[in-house]
Amino acid sequence: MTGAVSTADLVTWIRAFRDAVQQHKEELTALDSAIGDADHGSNLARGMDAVVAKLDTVPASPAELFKTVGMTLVSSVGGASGPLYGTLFLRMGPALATEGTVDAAALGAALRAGVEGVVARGKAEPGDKTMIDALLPALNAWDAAGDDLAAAARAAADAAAAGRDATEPLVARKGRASYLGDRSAGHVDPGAASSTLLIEALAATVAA
Amino acid sequence: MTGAVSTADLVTWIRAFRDAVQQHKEELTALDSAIGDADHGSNLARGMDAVVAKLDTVPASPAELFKTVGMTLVSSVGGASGPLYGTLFLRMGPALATEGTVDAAALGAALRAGVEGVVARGKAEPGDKTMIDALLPALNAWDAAGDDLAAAARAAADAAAAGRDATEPLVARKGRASYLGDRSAGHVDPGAASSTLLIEALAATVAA
Amino acid sequence: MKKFVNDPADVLAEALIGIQAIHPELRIDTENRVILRAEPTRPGKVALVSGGGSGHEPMHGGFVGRGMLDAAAAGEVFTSPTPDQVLAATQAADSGAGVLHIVKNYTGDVLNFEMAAELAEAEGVRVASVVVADDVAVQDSTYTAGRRGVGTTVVLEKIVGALAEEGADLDAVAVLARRVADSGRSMGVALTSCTVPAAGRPTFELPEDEMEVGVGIHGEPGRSRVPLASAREVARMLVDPIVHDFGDPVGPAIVLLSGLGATPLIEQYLLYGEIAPLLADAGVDVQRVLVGDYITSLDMAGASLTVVKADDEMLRLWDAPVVTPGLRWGA
Amino acid sequence: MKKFVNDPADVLAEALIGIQAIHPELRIDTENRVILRAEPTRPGKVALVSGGGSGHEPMHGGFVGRGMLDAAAAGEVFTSPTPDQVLAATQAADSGAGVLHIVKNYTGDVLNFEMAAELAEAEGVRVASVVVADDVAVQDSTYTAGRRGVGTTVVLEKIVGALAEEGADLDAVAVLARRVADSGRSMGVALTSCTVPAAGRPTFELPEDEMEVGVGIHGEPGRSRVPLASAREVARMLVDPIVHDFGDPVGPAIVLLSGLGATPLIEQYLLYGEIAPLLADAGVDVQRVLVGDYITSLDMAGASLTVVKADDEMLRLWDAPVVTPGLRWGA
Ligand SMILES: Nc1ncnc2c1ncn2[C@@H]1O[C@H](COP(=O)(O)OP(=O)(O)O)[C@@H](O)[C@H]1O
Ligand SMILES: Nc1ncnc2c1ncn2[C@@H]1O[C@H](COP(=O)(O)OP(=O)(O)O)[C@@H](O)[C@H]1O
Ligand SMILES: [Mg+2]
Ligand SMILES: [Mg+2]
Ligand SMILES: [Mg+2]
Ligand SMILES: [Mg+2]
Repeated sequence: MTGAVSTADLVTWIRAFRDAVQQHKEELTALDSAIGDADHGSNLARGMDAVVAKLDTVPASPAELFKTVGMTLVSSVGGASGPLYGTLFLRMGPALATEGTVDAAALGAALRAGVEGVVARGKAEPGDKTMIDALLPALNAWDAAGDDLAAAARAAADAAAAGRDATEPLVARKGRASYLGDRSAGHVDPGAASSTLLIEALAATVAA
Repeated sequence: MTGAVSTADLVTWIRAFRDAVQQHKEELTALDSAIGDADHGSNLARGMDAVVAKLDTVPASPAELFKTVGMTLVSSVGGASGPLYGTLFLRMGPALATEGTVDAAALGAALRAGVEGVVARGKAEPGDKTMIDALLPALNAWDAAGDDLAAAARAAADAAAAGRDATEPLVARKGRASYLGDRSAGHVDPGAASSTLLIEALAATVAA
Repeated sequence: MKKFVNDPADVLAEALIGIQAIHPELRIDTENRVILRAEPTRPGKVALVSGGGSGHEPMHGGFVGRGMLDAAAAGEVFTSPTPDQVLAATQAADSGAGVLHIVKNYTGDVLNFEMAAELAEAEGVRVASVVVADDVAVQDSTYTAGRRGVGTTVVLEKIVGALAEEGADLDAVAVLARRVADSGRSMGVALTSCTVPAAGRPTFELPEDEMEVGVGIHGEPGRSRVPLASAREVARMLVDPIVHDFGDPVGPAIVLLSGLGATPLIEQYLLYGEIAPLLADAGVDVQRVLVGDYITSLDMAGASLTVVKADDEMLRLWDAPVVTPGLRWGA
Repeated sequence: MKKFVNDPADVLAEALIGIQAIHPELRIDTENRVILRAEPTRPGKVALVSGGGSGHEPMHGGFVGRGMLDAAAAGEVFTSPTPDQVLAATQAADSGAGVLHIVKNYTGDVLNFEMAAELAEAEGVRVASVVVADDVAVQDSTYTAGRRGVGTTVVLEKIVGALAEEGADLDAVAVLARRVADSGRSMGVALTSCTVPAAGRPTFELPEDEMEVGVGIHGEPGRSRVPLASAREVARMLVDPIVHDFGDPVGPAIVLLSGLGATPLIEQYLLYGEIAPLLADAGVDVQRVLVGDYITSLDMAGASLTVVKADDEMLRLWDAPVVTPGLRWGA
């Protein structure tokens, strides 16, 4: 699994993300307690459980898979993260071929379409202290890493983690944390933390 | 002040009782928290403050004094203890001459009339874990002590204290503590505690 | 103590100022701490007067208005009102047709209303009394103070208030009142203690993993302390003793589930969702139901369930219009 | 966590079961978690649809009924409903005359309602939206998510519901809705945190001697944490920022003081007693006032004050009959 992934591999990624969310559920909720409303962990866990429940049979193509993931997240998560994560996947699907495997460039393009969708929906800019602050650096690192899928994913995951950590000192300008004004500084953004889990799960999957 | 007390002495007693109630207010409320509704201290304190506010001029006679005390307690305390303490004093007045000083026998008779009034109103029997369990032994000790006022009051106060302590193991059958059934055992009755303060204040006053 | 108060000694007086500002349709006698309808009692109408310690809002002042009470005497927090207060309420409410005193069975309430009734009758006011003693958590006995009065009071005030509004005389009003009082049973549970403002600390300590079953609405400890249970189990702890106490099948009934002050509506909804099937299983045919804060215990977290056996007359009167801060329909 | 719950994951589903048992005049779509009037929307009547996270009861489900909402979508606790839910509510409520979405300004609510509106319009339903953003605790700015929506929502649902009941068309309904939304300001304070059932512990820690000023109704921390203050001082902390934000003299207004879930009515009365004179001093001419639990934050102790500038039309519509679990008068 160096150059390309099959739909089944992508399902493995999605399952790994669900496991990571479950494992870090309390941590995500604790982050959301500090600057939000204490539900980000349970929101995403509920959504990813719903997603995995739909993946007993592997979808026909990556496009199909991402459509299922996106629709399920939209219809089961709610909150801010539901439409945003939902949009991420809903936009990834159409960017991919409906058959065969997916290489680094294709997956990078799909991710870009997804993240652009998130920006279009949520109107967040870099530095607003949102999931964008993990996703955008990840994307840029991916593109810079070149053709090797595992290397691209690894670079993206590291960049996401760095982006996540960099949200800590920021004053939030979007989402619920923005109500806190200056008091939002000093806490990592929960959505940036969960997005990092997503990219990290991808890196782990393609490295396996 | 060995044989008899004046109205002014009796006012001193009432003031001393107010002071004792204020001093033990939290303690009385704590006792009432355990087996009641956490207001006995503030109830009596409110009532005795109202009483003392009416005693700037010394009443014409003991009868007058006790009427004022009783009426004021009835109209300012509320709860179970308001009508009961009120009745105690309202019944003491008519038992006394309207002039001159009061000796041990006369004060004993007045107390008896008062306590009988409490029993008539509240229908409590000895051992029901109420103020009666301090007041009745006090009365009996008073009568047994003979003519000396200070000795009678001292004996009554000691008997009240013993009666109060003896309420601890009892299961309440009257008042709010009765709702607790067996769980009322193991706590001193708040009304027995405040009644003991009343008789103790008298003993201290006539000993002075 | 985390409360919206100034000096704890002023809680009642200041709450009454707020009630007056909120409810121009009520009149507050600040000196006597009596809450009245702004309109005097219609001549010929029997007046309903209740009252009790404060801290149970909306009861009783919140049930003053057309179709329910004519006046309520507000005692200090958890302290029954004095005879003077009840007398003032009685005299102000009487139109000449007499007054029904609705008394919850607590020693203090009974004694103070008793004295007030004596005083009122000496002033020429006809007074009848009904005592509500519906709390099945308390063992009943002629040797004790008997059962406490809880939620049946609210149901009684509504039903009997409607009868009085129709122009029934004092005897008829009192007869119905006693019938409703006899038809009700209640049971409560607390998850936390309340804090009396003047005391400044919780009346009792309840560990994080325990609850009080059979608690009183003045923070009197309950009959037993048990491990914290699920809503499903709590529902059973409330329903079973009530049904058992009725003995015979209950049939048609009015049901009230009241939060005790700090329990939010979502939990009350959920709890009632567990109670409803248990009542049905036990033969209680719920004809009308109220869920919300009707008879509270300051900031106690908990709930109290009341079931009142109801015949057709009681249901008809229940449905009659009522316009009070706490209950309103039909107008 | 001391709550009447079973499995925290089932809180919403089980609360809906309770609501259905209590309110036969409502219909619950359990699959979509939508609360509807039992009677379908009258042909020609514009439907009002709202919704949001649960935990704010009686809002929104408790405001479904004649004269107010036609349907409410109930999200998980503190989580805005999904587009599917809002779509289901919208389609079920539409009589053909179109649907007004009443949305509180939280990113989640706005995004989910936006997606739902797109989906509904694709299905041929005309949708207009109004966003309530009245919380003056939040600094407003085009670069941020803007202000939160709080108590003005309730006032808006009542007033605009009455207009829809009169048969106004979607445009007129939407215009009035935006006018009411623009006329309201709110400010809240918390004495304790709430506890989200799924989280199992308080969202924030608040020492015994501190309070959060400007707290959100989802337990979002406020703008500042200050020493615990008297009701008199708290009243000023609520009134001043609202009056200041209005700038111009307010004049006639509808005022709502809502408890946040664990604050008993007696404290709300007392607090309003302090608020009323401050409002008068500031030129707010209080024409109508509601005090009680209308928009809550689970078991948070605290209160939220809302002032809505009201013209004659708004007052007339406010007084029109309303028959919902949470607000009822005139019928
Ligand atoms: N406008 C936005 N654009 C991008 N991400 C956002 C935006 N608003 C919020 N988020 C992300 O959503 C996360 C919160 O998700 P969640 O807690 O599930 O929703 P809610 O705030 O509705 O409770 C934030 O940590 C942030 O990363
Ligand atoms: N029937 C009664 N007869 C005599 N004393 C009683 C009776 N009922 C209660 N008491 C006394 O009253 C005390 C409680 O007074 P208090 O707390 O002021 O009233 P409440 O119980 O109404 O809150 C009890 O401790 C008890 O001594
Ligand atoms: Mg959140
Ligand atoms: Mg007491
Ligand atoms: Mg008391
Ligand atoms: Mg949320």
